[in-house]
Amino acid sequence: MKLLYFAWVRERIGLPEEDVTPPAHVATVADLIAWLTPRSPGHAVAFVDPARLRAAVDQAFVALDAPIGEAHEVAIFPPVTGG
Amino acid sequence: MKLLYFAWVRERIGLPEEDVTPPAHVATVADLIAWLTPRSPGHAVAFVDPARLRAAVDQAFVALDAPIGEAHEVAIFPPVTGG
Amino acid sequence: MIRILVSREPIDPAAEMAALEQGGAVATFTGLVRADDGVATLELEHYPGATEAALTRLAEDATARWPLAAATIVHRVGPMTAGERIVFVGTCSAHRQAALEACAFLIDRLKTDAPFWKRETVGEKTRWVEARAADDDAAARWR
Amino acid sequence: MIRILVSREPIDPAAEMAALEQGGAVATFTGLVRADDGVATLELEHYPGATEAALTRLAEDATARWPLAAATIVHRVGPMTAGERIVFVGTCSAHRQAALEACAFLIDRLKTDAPFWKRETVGEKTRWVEARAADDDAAARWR
Repeated sequence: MKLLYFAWVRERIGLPEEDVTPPAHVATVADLIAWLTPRSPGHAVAFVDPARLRAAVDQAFVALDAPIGEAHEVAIFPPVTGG
Repeated sequence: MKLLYFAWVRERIGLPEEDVTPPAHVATVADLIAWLTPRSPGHAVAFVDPARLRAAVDQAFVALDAPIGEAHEVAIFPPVTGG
Repeated sequence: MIRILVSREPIDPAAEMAALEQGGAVATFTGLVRADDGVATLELEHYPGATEAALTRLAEDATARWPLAAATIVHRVGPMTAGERIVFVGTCSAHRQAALEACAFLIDRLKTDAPFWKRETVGEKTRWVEARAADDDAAARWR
Repeated sequence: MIRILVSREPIDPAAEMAALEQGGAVATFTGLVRADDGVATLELEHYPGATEAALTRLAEDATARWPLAAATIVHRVGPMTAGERIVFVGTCSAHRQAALEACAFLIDRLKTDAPFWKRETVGEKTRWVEARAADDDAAARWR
């Protein structure tokens, strides 16, 4: 599964993307975030407050309780600020 | 008093403007229109249905029951259709 | 900054937009001579002097109601053909909603409050365009 | 006709407006980098692929809700300076209210539904711009 990070999530983690293979119990985006948190100090800082995070599964915006299923690409980022 | 006519009011009367001196009993725009109506066949056709007319007194839009007072310029025209 | 122009010359929206860019948000509306219904030409008559005064009042109303950095109303008069620009209104504000609302206000109110009259030629026939009740309703929602 | 463009190049509103003129009423909104607050530069990051898909969906939503002849969304990405154009949205319809409402809809929803992130530099300091609750409220009124 390909993970993409944007804005301060990317900066805190120090990576724009990475490939991971989460275990079977990681069913939702929230599960994925919890599973990623201990991966590095940067992940821990980026994911300290999940309420400030948004996500897209295979490029569709979803709530954090959405299932990740067989997703190829999950993106995690702050609330958007375009326009 | 200078009268100005626009759009089909001007076309029906056949004049863009004229100078008139209404008698004292002509107090409102509606009075003025009634007084002008017999002035020519063109005036009669232009003013046959006062509900279709709008007016400005000294360049300010007014209702037909507005007083003309000491006005220098009264304009009579159809509802506007700009924009 | 208020800009009012009533002119027989074609409207240049690029120049008007550039002049409006005095803050974070610019909204514009452009009205064109409709190409449908077989309308070949349109002639715009107006009330010189009173027109400019009415448009200035309208722009002043808008700047009193919304925090605008700029408001522009440009209206063409005289003969024009299908697809040409009749009217351009634009607003600039630090705030997006102010710019958008004031722009809608300007064009809605211009339709009922400014002394312009359209005469259109369709085929061989020439007719004065009738005022629309929908325009009165649109203007009324700002009162 | 839907036009979506995400680009590092400056936005050309004159060309965009000309392309929109496919009916009687054209409404536009342009967002500029604010020159106040001492913001010197702005950097726009986005989610390539997903951005274009989100903007296309948004324009399709607008054409489903209003009778539009054209809808355009152009968004700049990369670095830019105060006064430069960040975003241009425009609509064209035979109907004035449809063009105006759809234009407001596009910019309101773009603020919450498209994956862009702004990082601004004020003096020596760089910070990610925080999302605004007012933008969520503005977007919510179209749901």
